[in-house]
Amino acid sequence: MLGPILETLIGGLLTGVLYALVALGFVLIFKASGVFNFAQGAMVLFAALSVARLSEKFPLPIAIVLAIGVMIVLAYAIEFLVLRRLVNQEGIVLFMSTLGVAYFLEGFGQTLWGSDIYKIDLGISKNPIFLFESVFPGGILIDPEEVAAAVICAILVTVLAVFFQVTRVGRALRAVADDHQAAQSVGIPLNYIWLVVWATSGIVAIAAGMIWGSKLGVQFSISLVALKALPVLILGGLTSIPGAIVGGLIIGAGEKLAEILLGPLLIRWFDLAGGGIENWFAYVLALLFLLVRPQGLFGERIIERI
Amino acid sequence: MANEVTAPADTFPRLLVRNARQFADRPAIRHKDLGIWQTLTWAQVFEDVRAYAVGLNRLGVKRGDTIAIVGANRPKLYMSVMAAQVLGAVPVPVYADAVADELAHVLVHAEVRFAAVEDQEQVDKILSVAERLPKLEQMFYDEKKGLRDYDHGKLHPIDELIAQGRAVLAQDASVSKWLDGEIAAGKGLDTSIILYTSGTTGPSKGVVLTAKGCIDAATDTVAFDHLDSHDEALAYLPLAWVGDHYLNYAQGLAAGFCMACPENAETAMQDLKEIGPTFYFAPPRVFEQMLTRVMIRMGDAGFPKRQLFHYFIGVARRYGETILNHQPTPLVGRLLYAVGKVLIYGPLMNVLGLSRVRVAYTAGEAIGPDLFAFYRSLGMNLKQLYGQTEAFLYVTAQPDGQIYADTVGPAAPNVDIRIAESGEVQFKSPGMFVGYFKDEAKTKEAMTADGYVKTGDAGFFDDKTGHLKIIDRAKDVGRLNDGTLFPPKYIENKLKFYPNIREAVAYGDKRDFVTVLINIDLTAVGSWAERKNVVYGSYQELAGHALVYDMIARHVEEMNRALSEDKVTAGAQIKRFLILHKELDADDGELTRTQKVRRGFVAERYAPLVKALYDGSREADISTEVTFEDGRKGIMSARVEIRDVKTVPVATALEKVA
Amino acid sequence: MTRTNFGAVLVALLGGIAFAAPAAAQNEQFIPHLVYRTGAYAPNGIPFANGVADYYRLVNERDGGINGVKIVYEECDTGYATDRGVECYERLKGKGPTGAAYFIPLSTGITFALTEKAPVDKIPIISMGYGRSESRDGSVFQWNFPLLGTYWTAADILIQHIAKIEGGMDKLKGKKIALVYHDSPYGKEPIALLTKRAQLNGFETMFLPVTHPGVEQKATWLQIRQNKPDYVLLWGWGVMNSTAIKEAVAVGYPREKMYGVWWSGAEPDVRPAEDGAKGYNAVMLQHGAGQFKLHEDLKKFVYDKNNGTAKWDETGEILYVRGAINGMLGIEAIRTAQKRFGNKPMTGEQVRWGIENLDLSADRLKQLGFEGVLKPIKVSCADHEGARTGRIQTWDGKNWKVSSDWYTADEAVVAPMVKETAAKYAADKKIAPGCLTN
Amino acid sequence: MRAPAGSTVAAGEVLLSVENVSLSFGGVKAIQDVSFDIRKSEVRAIIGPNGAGKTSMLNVVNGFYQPQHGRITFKGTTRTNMRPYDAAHGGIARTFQNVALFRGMSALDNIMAGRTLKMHRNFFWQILRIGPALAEEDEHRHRVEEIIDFLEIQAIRKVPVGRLPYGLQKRVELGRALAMEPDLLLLDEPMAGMNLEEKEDMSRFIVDVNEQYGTTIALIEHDMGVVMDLSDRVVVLDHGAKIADATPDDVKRDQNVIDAYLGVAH
Amino acid sequence: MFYREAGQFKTTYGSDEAIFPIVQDRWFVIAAIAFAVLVVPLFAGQYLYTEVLIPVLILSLAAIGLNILTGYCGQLSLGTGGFMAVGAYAAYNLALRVPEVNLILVFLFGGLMSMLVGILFGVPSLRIKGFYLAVATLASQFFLEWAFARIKWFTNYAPSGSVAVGPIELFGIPINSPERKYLFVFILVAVLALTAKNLVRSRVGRMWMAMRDMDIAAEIIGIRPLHAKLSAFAVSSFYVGVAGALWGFFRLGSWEPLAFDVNRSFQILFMVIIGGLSSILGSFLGAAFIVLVPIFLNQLPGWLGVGLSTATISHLEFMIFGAMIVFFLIVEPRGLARLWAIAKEKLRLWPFPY
Repeated sequence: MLGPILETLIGGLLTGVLYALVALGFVLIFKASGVFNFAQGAMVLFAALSVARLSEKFPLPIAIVLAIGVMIVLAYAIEFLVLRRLVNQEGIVLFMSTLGVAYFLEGFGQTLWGSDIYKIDLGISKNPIFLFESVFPGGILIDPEEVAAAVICAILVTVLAVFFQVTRVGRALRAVADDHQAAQSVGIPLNYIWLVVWATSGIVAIAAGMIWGSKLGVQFSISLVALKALPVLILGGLTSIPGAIVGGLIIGAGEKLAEILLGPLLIRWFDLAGGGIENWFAYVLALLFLLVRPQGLFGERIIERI
Repeated sequence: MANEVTAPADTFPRLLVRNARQFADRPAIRHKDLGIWQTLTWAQVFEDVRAYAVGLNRLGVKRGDTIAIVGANRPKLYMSVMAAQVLGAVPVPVYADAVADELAHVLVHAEVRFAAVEDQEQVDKILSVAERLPKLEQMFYDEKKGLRDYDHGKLHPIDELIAQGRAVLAQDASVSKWLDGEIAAGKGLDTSIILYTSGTTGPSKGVVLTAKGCIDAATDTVAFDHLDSHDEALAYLPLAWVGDHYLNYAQGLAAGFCMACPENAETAMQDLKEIGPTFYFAPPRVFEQMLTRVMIRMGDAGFPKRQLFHYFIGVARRYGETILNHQPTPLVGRLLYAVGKVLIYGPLMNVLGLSRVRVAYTAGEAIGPDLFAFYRSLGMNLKQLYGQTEAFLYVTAQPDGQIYADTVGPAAPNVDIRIAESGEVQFKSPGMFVGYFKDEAKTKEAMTADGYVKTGDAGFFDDKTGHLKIIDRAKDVGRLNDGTLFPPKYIENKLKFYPNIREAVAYGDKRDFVTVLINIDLTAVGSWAERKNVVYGSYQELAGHALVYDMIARHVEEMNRALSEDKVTAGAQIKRFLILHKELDADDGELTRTQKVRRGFVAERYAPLVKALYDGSREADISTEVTFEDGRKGIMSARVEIRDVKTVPVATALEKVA
Repeated sequence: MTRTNFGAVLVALLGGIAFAAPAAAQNEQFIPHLVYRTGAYAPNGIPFANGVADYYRLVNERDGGINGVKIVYEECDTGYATDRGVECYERLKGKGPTGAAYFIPLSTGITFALTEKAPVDKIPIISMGYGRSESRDGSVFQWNFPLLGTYWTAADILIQHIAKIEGGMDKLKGKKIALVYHDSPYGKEPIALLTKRAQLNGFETMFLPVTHPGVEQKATWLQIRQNKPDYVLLWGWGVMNSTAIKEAVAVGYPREKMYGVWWSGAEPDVRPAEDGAKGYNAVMLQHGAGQFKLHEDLKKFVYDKNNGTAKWDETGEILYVRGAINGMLGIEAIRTAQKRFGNKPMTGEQVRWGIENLDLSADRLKQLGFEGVLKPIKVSCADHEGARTGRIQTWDGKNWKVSSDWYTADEAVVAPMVKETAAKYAADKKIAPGCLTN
Repeated sequence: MRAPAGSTVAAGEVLLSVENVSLSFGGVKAIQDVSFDIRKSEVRAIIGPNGAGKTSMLNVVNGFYQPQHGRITFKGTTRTNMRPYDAAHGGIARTFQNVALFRGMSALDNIMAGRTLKMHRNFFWQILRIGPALAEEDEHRHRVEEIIDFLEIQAIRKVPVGRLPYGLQKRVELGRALAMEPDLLLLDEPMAGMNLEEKEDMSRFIVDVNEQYGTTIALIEHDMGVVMDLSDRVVVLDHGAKIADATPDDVKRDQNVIDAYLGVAH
Repeated sequence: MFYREAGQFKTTYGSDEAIFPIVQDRWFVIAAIAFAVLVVPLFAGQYLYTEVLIPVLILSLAAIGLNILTGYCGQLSLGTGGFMAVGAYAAYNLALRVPEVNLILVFLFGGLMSMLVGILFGVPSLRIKGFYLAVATLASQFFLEWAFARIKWFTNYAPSGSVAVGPIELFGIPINSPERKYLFVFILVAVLALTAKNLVRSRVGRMWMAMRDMDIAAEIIGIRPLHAKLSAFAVSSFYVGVAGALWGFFRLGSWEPLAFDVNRSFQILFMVIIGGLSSILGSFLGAAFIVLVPIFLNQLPGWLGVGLSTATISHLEFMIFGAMIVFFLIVEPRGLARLWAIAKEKLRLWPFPY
């Protein structure tokens, strides 16, 4: 039994990295602008479609560069057309506006790029690797695609961390995250910072979109992976980049293990028509966790002052 | 209004008895209190007043005593008046915003033994001059707040008196009988009330009025305007003013209509909107401010709406009055007016709280013809009356259908008017006073030998209409050094018809030419300044602004043209003017409590300015003592610019007219 | 609190506008066309929709309509969502001079919902290869026509094929067959038959639901890897199919042991997996991929006039062909009805009669250009399915290749199930079973 | 508005006593071993320089913070672990230094909300809004209107509080606290940020509340003039510790207090 | 413009606190009700009933439910679809297993079950706030969706997992025609909307709003968070549950859990926000907007005679819908109800601009 569990764990952790990648986009934006960006899923779809369709005409690296340009233009459009006009509104209003943006992007992306299935070929082998075949019967299965995703994610996080810590923009960004008004009063241009985070988050979306796209084929359903990132977010804390990573790992591993271990038990006990518990399990896991730590794993402690 | 068979309803208590019977369940007094309009029916009012009277009597109030009534329009204070009259005592209402000194003067002069007051503020005011009021025995108050720890030996909540009275009445049937006796004992010719004049000239005088006179006059005008128990009036005028006592109290009792007391001064406008009175009185100043606000608010409306508004106001100006007067009007006019009524007039009147008004009056000073026409054209039956405290208000009133902006109407019912040699208007009326309280001399002065009352106003009967026209105070009408007639009030009023001009004081008597001091209207000019991007920090700064001067100068020139068109006034054109650096204020004695200008006082106070107006200076310095809102005093200095204005040569003007 | 009704007023106004559409010409047959060209299932919905539309266009261009009655069709995008499908149905059902001829929902969920509505509105539902399996009982489901095969038929054929590979029905004993299904009524349909078959033939089953839209199958396939079923049946749609094949690749499950239903056996399902899909099988709804006789006409009358809805290269795709077949069946039903009721636009009720009496012989099919694509179909009140045969096809990395003989579902197994389930439905719904005669 | 009922403490007796209370956040000691009492019907001021722990003290009294040490006895009951709503049930009301009104509601509704505890009709009556529920609503509206009258805020009763100027917001907040008919009213800097006139008004209201309804008041205030005028006794805190507890006059002369205010190093 | 408020003064608290204190509003409402009940049936076709009126009314009810929770009590929830499912399945099972129960009780039962589940899932709100709570409520959404797909008893062991309701009748009158369904739904929704309005303007409503506006201050005036939040969850879920049952019975007839998926939750949330938070009227306006706009957009090209492909129309629909949401939020973040209120205020002040 250990073999399968280990294998599930590893598979779950690797999937978790993918969740983390999407969650990262959420966190970046929430941290810097307080916007709970529900359009992140649509952005991933849009990014993936851009890369896929552009790569039909150009070599992949050029397609990626072009797609980055597209995402920056998109970020600018969102900042200029939406966010700038909703400054100082309540969180829920901003949240709703991103839902609107999500709708728009889903329609716009499909109009612009088409609604068929498109391919992104990262050139990674799809065939599984089996490790420790001598120790466990059948070995431990590793998906090279997911390993690649994990590596990309690690690189991206490192780059982002460096970006945040070292560059001037990064510092400004952190200042904005801490206190909008204060940051503005010391002359940090808020609009510019928002543009930067939305663009950054767009680039993260490209990474996520490419990996998911290469896994699933680029099509509409990619936008739904955003839903998978939500429990990761609250588990890790809405404002924490490490939280997104760790949360992703916990959720990924937790839900897969639950499906494999708990699912069959539930089916037996309650005579269910099949398992499929991983969908809600991630949320329930996150929920239970929040009951202990309402601000998430790495979220800033909520201090009530009166 | 059928009189009681048993006893003629020639006293207010007996009118109350009648109303309690006839209109028992109809509302008598409303009061916005605790968030809603608390309503008392005539029966309830009567019941409370009886109890109150008993309570007062136990404190020693008896026939002939005077009771000061100090406070805002509150049911309990009106009931105090009624209760006093039930006992045959004489209520003496005092202006609530009178300073302690003025208050003391009235209380001393009227020899009051009792005072019914509104709240802690008035109690404090009276206590602050207590040593001057040895005769004052007891005070009754309406609002308990803050009075808990006062010495209650001489202080009683009105509620408590009513409760005591009620208890006594319940226990002792003989008291009730005695009370009926007291009501029956009242005579129509007894003094019903003493109203102190606001004192435009000198200290105020107590005008003594009889019950019968009051009631006769009120009954006449109630019939004149077809008021009945279904009408509703907002009691917001000062309690001590003859207008309130006549229009609301006397007419209310005579017609049995309901008077509604606002919650407090801050909410009066809102309360007006809520109540939507059917009978409304306001001095021209209020109508003028209302119109100014309408225009300012409309100025901020969007372009299409503004156009719509002005178009339909134009329609109303063309057809509104003829329709109101039931004169022949072209069909297209009627149709357009009907549309305008739906789109503009109806809603506008509604927002102003005037949509239910059947009869509205204005009086006190001349009303601008435009202003007057504006309200009438919107369908409001606004009329003018001319009156005096000494007449118990009405001397003339405009009957429906005979309304002219420049006259005050024919004599009110049963009023006899004549014009004296000197041009002074004199009258005899049912409500006319019996004399000034404790002032034989003044009384004599005010009456002619044959019993006519001298109004002190100059006027004449218009040839065309037969209506009375008032020009000015008889003593104020002067002559320039060249002999030209100089009616200052006439000039001032004409100037004040400009929304930007709030107050004007004209000088010219025994001088070479006419000059004016002008007060700008902060609301109107402020709004104008905002549109023109004129920056200002204070009233003073705005008043001294060159652009403001330019604008006012244009008004004055226009006014000169108008004056030049009339033979009588063509010589009285304005040559120079200045804009005062501060608003004229009753607290500084520049205005009366009824907001009339005290021209003489102003001339003294601003003597350097008046001098400069005639010595050709371009500017003049002035420093005056002012009273701030919290009562502190300070000195205000300013340098005021003086402007010359073009006048129209008389000859040319007359040619043009010809 | 009904200030609300402002909303209702608004609605009424808008609704009024909705009805102000211009009246259609009298000699037109209106056919609503429910499609999904958007959303998660668009890649599968588009070719199907194109096939149907092109067939209608072909009939109009080539024959000038059905016996002179022009076909007017209107698309309505359902996005594969039941409520939007119902909205489309309600909007389109009354259009045209005679109302909607029939509906092709292309969604089991929508079919379920319309099943409740069709008898009231008297409009037949053609659900070729989907919908309720028991709806082939025309005495209860008088308005449903799951032509050419139900899911029970599909499942039965697959079991027969597996048995054949194993060497006979008795060899199934002890085998483990997993069903990876789309977690919706569609995916759940075969469970009943597989359960019954498992009892009969002694194999073990394993049911693994995949939540809509099916991009998340990692745990499912890890379970398969750990439980090592002998065969995996795939009842997916849209992205779920390609994801399943990819995940199978990722866990190293042999594709040769995977059998899809006919909705899991089209090009968009295998193409994204590329080489990984090689060896994957699916049951055919009779027809396979590739252009055939019909395409000559399509080219001549539609595509050469630049009037086609798809790209020419795509007209040989399985779902496109299936669309064309759907179009053809509908048109032929109308034609059948016209034989009885005259050459004019048919009402839904008349079309229903036409479908129920549809009899496409081999000759007729050849005439229509479907030779070798379809076998003869004969519908009757007792049998709204009309035919229940199928073959297996295998993806060779480039193309679908037919890899088996014809199978026919075993009536001994399926018929009693249909009878029992339909009877239960009739009881629940208080329907008195019986055949309609017109 | 009535004088609070059900209180068993007579005027002049101890209503609330705080004994040896200490409170710390992490390592920061906000309150160190403070004891004092509040007598029925008095106006008790708590003063001290910034950061002296005054607000923390109020927070402890009304259950927002749980002290690590010490006892608090209110109306004869010593409480252990208590939440703010328990304090409210017990008869403690308060206002906040930074106005804590319900910004989405009108002034009237804010004050009505203060009567939540006094209203008892259940859900179903409220759904139907007939009979007893309506009578109850009317009765409490009447009470609330009396408070509005008392605080002279008639003109703004239906204005959403967010739109009101600061001074009026403070008044509404006081109204909400009064609506609870508390035995003990805690006022946290009721005059902070007000102009002279508003301060005078507020002082008048505080005195009136105390006199008219006999409400016991504990007050934090910076304006020494106000404190000296209003209060009967004063507690002085500095750096979380009590440095004086006496009448206003005595406190004024207390050297410790003078030092604390002048910032003499400890 | 139509208001003549002068003279409409209030002499009792009851009239001062009436839902429609202005006479003209009362007439308008009465006319609207009369129109909906008497006039609509004269001209409405089936499409208008089943695709416009009934859905708008039912979803309005769900939106009222969510509005109570999110708008009045400030607890953002994305689990509305799940609670609707509870209502629908509970009602289905009661009607199935105890067929003699009155239809109204069936719906109330749906609401009550949903209420119980709502209370259960409301417990975390005592600890969790804001977006954390919103995401946490998705747990209930996904769990419930899953439960109804998996637990066979709920679907009466239907092999397809889809359930269908039989003929519906009330007091022996079959509710089979769209018109009858509409009238039934209309009356039920009207009554429930009225009760909701009563609740939110009473003590309970103030308690919720206090909790929403400032929870600390709410506690200090004696409101227990437990009581306030859970009661909001309970009432909200009740409404949502009844709406779910109505949706199942009157709109769908047969359904599967997918009918109550997370998109439904978002749809209702859209209604609440576009309609206006903390406004019962807004719930109706929002529902009408969200239901009508797609229908309208879908048909618009046809009316305009623009030949667009179905796919383009669908994509455009997405884009326009998204853009409209953003547009509305920019123009008036407080929703249609706020716009309505502004319009009404303008009419009251007409001809003045303020």
